[in-house]
Amino acid sequence: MDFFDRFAIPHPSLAIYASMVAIVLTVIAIVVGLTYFKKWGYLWREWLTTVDHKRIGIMYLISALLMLFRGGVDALMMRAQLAVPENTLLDAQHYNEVFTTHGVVMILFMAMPFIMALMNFVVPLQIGARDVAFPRLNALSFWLFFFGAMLFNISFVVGGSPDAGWTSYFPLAGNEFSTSVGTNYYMIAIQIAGIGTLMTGINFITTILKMRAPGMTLMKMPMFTWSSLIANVIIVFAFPVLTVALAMGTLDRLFGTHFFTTNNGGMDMLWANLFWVWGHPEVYILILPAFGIYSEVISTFARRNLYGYKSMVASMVIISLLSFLVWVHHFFTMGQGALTNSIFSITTMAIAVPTGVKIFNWLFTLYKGKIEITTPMLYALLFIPLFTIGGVTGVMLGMSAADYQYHNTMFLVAHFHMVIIPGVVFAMLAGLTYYWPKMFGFMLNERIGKITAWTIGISTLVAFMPMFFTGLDGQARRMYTYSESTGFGPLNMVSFVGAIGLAIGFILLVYNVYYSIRYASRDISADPWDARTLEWATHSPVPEYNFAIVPHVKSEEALWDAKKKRHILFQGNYEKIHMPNNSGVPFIMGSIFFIWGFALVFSLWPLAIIATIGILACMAHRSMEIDHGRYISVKEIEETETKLRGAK
Amino acid sequence: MKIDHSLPLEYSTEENRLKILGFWIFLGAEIMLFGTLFASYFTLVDRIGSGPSGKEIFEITPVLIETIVLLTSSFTIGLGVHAMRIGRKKAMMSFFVITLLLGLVFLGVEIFEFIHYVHIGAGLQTSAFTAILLSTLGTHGLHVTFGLFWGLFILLQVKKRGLTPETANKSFIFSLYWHFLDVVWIFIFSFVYLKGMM
Amino acid sequence: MKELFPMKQILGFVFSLLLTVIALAVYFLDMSFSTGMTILLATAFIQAAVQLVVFMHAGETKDKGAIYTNVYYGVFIALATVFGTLLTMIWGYN
Amino acid sequence: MFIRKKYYMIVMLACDLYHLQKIVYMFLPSKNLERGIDLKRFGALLTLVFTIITVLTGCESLLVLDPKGPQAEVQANDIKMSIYIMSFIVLVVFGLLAYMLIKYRASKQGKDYEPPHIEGNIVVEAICVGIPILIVAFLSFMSVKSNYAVESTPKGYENKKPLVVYATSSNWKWHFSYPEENIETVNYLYIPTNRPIEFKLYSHGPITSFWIPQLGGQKYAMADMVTTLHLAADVPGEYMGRNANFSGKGFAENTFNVKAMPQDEFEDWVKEVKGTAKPLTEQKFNELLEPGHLGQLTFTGTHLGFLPPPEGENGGHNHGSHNAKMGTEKNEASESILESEHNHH
Repeated sequence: MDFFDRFAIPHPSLAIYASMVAIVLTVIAIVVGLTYFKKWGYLWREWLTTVDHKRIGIMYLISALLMLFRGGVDALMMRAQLAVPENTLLDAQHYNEVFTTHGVVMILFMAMPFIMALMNFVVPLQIGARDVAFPRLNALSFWLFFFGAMLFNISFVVGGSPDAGWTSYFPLAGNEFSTSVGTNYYMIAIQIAGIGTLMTGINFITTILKMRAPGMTLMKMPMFTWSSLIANVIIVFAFPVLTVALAMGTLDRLFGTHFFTTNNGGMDMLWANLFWVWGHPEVYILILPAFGIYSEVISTFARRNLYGYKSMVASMVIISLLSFLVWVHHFFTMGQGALTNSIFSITTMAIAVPTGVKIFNWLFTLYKGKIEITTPMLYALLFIPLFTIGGVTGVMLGMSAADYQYHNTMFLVAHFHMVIIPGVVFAMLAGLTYYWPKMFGFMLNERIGKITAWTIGISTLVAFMPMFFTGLDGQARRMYTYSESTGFGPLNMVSFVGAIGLAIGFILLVYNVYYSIRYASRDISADPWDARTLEWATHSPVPEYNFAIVPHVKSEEALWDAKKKRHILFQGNYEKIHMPNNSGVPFIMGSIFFIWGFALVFSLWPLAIIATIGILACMAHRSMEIDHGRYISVKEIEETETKLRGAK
Repeated sequence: MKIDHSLPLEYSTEENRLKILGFWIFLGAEIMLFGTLFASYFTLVDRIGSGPSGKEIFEITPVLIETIVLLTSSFTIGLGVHAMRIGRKKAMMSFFVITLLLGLVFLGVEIFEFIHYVHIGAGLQTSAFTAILLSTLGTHGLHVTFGLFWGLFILLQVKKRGLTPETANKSFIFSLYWHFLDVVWIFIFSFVYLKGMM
Repeated sequence: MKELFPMKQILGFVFSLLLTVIALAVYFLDMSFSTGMTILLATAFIQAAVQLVVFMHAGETKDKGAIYTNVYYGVFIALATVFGTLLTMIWGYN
Repeated sequence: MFIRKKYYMIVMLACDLYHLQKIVYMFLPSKNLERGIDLKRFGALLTLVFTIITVLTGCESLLVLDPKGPQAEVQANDIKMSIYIMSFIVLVVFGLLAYMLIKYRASKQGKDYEPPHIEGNIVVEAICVGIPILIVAFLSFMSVKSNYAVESTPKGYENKKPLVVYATSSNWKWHFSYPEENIETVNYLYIPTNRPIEFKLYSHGPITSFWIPQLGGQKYAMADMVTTLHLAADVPGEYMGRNANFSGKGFAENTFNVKAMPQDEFEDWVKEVKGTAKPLTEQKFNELLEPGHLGQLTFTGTHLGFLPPPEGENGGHNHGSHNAKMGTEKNEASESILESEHNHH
């Protein structure tokens, strides 16, 4: 029985047992459902083995939405616990687990895949490519992310969740003070997902640099593609740092090394340092593609070209470099002296300049426009004021002397939520609504969409504005409770109300999807928003080869100028199209990585060795494999095109 | 598949060009990986706890052997790629075999070195310094080990399938990888060993 | 046989051996820490450049702009990380 | 009184929401927009901004903005100044956004109005870059200045001899050692007013952050090095102090009380402690280090003698062995202490 004891939850509760039952039931339901409807083959052929960037994008999207709800429930539990003083809904241990998983899930398993989803789906379409540079690698990236996320999530029911915060500072996260396997999950699950992200970065840089349609020079790329390029550059240079930090953390926990311990020369703050060397660029990995989405949406619905294209690009390049030079502002209070703090304080505030340029460019894009407020536009318009609040408080936090007072308080929590929710989440919801017709061939309901946007927008304000005040009043973050005499109660109750509002907003989002699936018209054009860039020049939904004829681009708003200036996008006749073959290897490799990770979490060495061999075998197979892809014949293209045009 | 005959075989198709650029970008990530290891190494180098310092355990002979061997292997694989470009399959394979053998020698010496460290009480768990030392060297060593297997698979393919756009492409990318490991070693040699023994 | 040994590569190899020998001076000769570090920094980065240009053919295609940007970017960020870390973790406390 | 202040703020927030609602109307699709209503809407926006400013000025009573010492005052002034500058920026952005939205709505444009193609304008963009650069430069200057101020002996206190207090944390307590007075307290801190205090911070476990909001900002206490925090209290009184950095299960209750009093009262207290408290032995101190919560305790002598802080030759570079014995205890081990001592503080 000793062997099985390690898998038990060290600190169980009713919620966890209920989740176990729910997970088992869900799995059974899925298996039975797939068998009953004879969908195993379909699932395998069309989804699990796919290398199509659009399908991979959609799978990212589904995962992100699932994780959004997981992280959202965590958030609700936290706000409920803090709604009144000395609440006993959660105890300290559970609260710690909840805020840890909330952070990790929201940043790494919600925001990241959401961005990956839009990047995957949109970028190749926007540059007129057939697929990404390495479709097979792209599938592997997804499956590594997916299985990393799954590994992290099973910590809830097997072995115990991590409880040292999403920043997982050592020595608290070390063996000395974290005895459960929770932090092992953290180290290894993020490692697996991180490797996938790194490969995505390489893949997309190559794609964007080498696979643009003829005529599309770098300075004619749509802004979302630019932002994706820059974000992926940051990924490529930031994620290796995380890889190293996590590997060191893993060695500390599993092999008893002394990188971050309190003895034998270990240096706990080195973890914090490396974590933030990655962690700060990570913020920009999230926010830049979001900025890209806003640029597309605002320009489309202001019916105008994007103001200051060049300064937009320049500001992103500058942000990408600066993002690597500011990380110390996450621990100004470590005591590294006034000189170091001054340097990083200045670099931090300097980032506000290029960011400000972007805000002003969006505002000037509205100038002399013909503004139409659709759901995506509404998100963008809500984003500008809310994000400005989040942004300027960021500048305030950048003043290191004052940061001694903000650090570790709810003020900080308010700041980064006011940046990430309007900045990233609104953008993703805007992107989701905007690209939904391209993905699925019908539009989401505008009325419900707008109500959702308003609910989420106002609730964000209600949930997070009070935290600025409680923070300045001395409420530290991550406290599972507080006494009544502190006076934090009422404002926390307001936050809780906001959190419920956010929950309602996201439920409305789901309802909108359901409603639109049932009632929305399937009879939409390829370009329902009257948009400006290339992705709207092909059919909705998009055929697997994206464009029957490779488009020729003459301006940065290829489709708009095709519509207005009669530029001709598609010239010539159909030619046979080379496409990559599907492959089951990425999925299998991902599964083996899952087993490998699980084995490491629980120190099951024989299994870990077998899994390692399995991974190497997959790579060897890939090395020896001959796969020249396949061709889609002209006849097939003609058939598809006729069919899609018929549906118009 | 369009083959552009004006370019060397490894660049001759679009897919090949994509792969080479993609690999360069991967090497950018590797620069950062080793950069982080170096940052950690320099931070922890004096934190020896109750264990030995670098000065006490480093020895010049094995390090010199490793350096010369790896430099030479980088040279031979360069010759291998040159031979491949002039279409000399046999010569190319010989150079690759020599490269891999030199890599094997390097690895042997490094393993010997590791055993020696552990033997004199500088194991992975001794102190922060020994941990980061062995991790930095180990990461490089693992890269070499991986390279040996990878190179072997490529050799097999060249032998079986001849010099095709695919095999040439793989060989070229492998050579990039191998040169990069040499560059990393130069930094280890300079800033771990020589600086430590200075 | 001769065509298998192009001059450029042989010179590159000899040069890198030479750089190694120069670097070894810091071990065999007695010198101050700063002199030693200067020599090591110089030899290591020149050596890396030799590998990059002579052996890795970094500049031979149309993509050389992307390749060099990539390498410079990586080196810049790596150096920023190394020195920023040292500044924060060690030098700042003096 | 404490709580009433919060309710006042909620009312203000509610006002905000009311105004916000008005602005919401601007965005909702409506058919007959008249010019008069626009002005009203703009008025609503201005009211909102003013409300925000009122709320912010009502913030004086928040702990951080109610400083009782020179360092906290430097920081509070920085914070207030940056709030004002940032409100100005927010105002500009909100104003521009409102203007664009009111003026360039599609419903206000002619049916065949074609928005022009505008690439950008050097002058406008120079302003958009220039003004933020000026603001950032100014804030940087202020930041650097305050930085050096809070990292050194408080201004006006340079000539006074500082009181050195070693504040060390262990799961989940604070130990205050007064080496000169040779006494030690747990979870409470007495300090003299009008005298600089030099806190030497380190931790017997996870990283913690020493924070007394009304006296000054926080700083980390870590296991392998000693950090220094310069504070001073101008006004006698009781202040809240806590660990602000998450350190595990008992983090929320990881607080301490600070009492600032005139020098002579402080000296009386020291005397009293010396007369009444028990000496701190190594064995007793190891007991104290067990994870859990304790009430307030007082001892003569300090633990610095038998467990030297990680500075000087015991510092980060070569330290090691002495710390090894701590922290190996499981958090679980002293659940009982956690329970039984819960009511003390």
